[in-house]
Amino acid sequence: MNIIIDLLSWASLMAGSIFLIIGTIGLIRFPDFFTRLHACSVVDTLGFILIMMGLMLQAGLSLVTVKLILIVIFILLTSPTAAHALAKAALHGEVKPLLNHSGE
Amino acid sequence: MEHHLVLRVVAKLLIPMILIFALYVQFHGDYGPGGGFQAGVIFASAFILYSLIFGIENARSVISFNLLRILSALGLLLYLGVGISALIFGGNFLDYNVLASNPLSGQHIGILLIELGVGLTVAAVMTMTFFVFSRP
Amino acid sequence: MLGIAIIRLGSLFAAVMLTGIFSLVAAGLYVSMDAVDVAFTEAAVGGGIATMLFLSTIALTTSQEKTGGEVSFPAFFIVVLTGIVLMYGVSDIPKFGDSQAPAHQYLSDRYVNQSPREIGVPNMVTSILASYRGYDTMGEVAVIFTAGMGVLMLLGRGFRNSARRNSPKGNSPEQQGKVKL
Amino acid sequence: MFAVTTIAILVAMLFALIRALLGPTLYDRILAVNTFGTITVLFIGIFGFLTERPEFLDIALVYALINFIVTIAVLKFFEYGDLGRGSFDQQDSDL
Repeated sequence: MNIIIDLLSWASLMAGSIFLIIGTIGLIRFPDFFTRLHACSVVDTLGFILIMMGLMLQAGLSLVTVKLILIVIFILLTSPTAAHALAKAALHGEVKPLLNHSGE
Repeated sequence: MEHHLVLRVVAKLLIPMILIFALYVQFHGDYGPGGGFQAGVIFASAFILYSLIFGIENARSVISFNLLRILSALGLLLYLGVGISALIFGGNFLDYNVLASNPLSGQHIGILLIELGVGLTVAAVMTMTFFVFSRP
Repeated sequence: MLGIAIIRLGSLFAAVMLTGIFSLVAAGLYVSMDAVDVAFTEAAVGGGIATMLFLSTIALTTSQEKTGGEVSFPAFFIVVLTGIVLMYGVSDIPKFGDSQAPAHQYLSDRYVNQSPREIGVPNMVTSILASYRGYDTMGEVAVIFTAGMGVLMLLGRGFRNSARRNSPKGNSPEQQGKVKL
Repeated sequence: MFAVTTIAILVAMLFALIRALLGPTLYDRILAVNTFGTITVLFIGIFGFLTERPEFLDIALVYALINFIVTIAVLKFFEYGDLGRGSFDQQDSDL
């Protein structure tokens, strides 16, 4: 039983790390602001939730898990809101999306 | 920020959580990390978030400027008052052992009151500074 | 490296953003050194409040750094000399976690051993700050209070009747919005 | 296991830092700071488990909170030019 939980948490931690790295590589490599915002959402949702799930499996049922759940709820509320406000402000500002209709 | 509907709704959800968390930090400072100073800052940041999203005039109608001034002085006075009450009960200045029948609970009460004073002063001064700095 | 970038940037907005990141990194360092309370304070104050106060200061003043005149060489020399002296002084400070350091000889022994019995509060930082160092903390609170009063005296002139001063214009969009609401 | 994740988080922090230093527009920098804050929350959580002192999670919670407030403050500053503007003065078009 213990081994199963360890394996599960290991898998979710690894998957979360991979998503984290992928998201931040996208943050560097993508060409304009809005696509970078898109890449960041991978970090904020998938990477974050997977790593936190791994930690929760490790912690078991305790106060730590409650705090972790609180953090996850907090991030899930704030991070899309911040991204939304950011995109809106950028669109109001001078940044225009890099549109490519020709398909290159 | 009239048209930021998402922000307003999320802020309405978040601000009570932040205030509860600040109270937790304030009174849990004996057991975990935290204490008066940090709790005061978190408290102030809740008010700052409110005034960012709903406008500083509304924030000032929630918590008026005179109240902030009174609170900031009240925190320091609470601190001093604990010290002087220790004097009255027959100990040294800021010696909490005499505040209750046994020294340990006396220390507990003293530390709790003092952290409360620190938190009040810090929260009031931070909010006041923000109001003054970013007046429209 | 981050500090150099902060100095070199002409645009003050970007410098403020980098200052926020810098204080996050500093708090991470404190966490790895086990100084939980310091990291807590750094996260809350350095990352949050200080950034916001910087921003509102920029709003009150200008957003671009003024490029100064020519470099004064005596001043530069003095700064470099002081830096070298300070570096020399750092080599005399005991190593991090050294058990032979002067502060660990008798004081922290007493705190670590006696604090649970004398104070009865599990978090030792709180007990030291609030009980053993009560006078110092009182001084800090007084300093914060005085600083707030100083800011109020410098910037808060006419703050209370600013709303009344703005209102006779009547035609401002604020007034219209207020009526609508 | 935790060590591998910590290394991944540190690499991700480095990437976000590079974006914050490069950042052609200011919004890129804000985005990088926001992402950096999220990754820092993760880092503190992982580090608490690595050193087996899970009370670090309080700090992580404060980070998440402060990060959000700073992002909103910076955005409001860039959009309106100051922080104290009320909610009454918006006449421009909604999206």
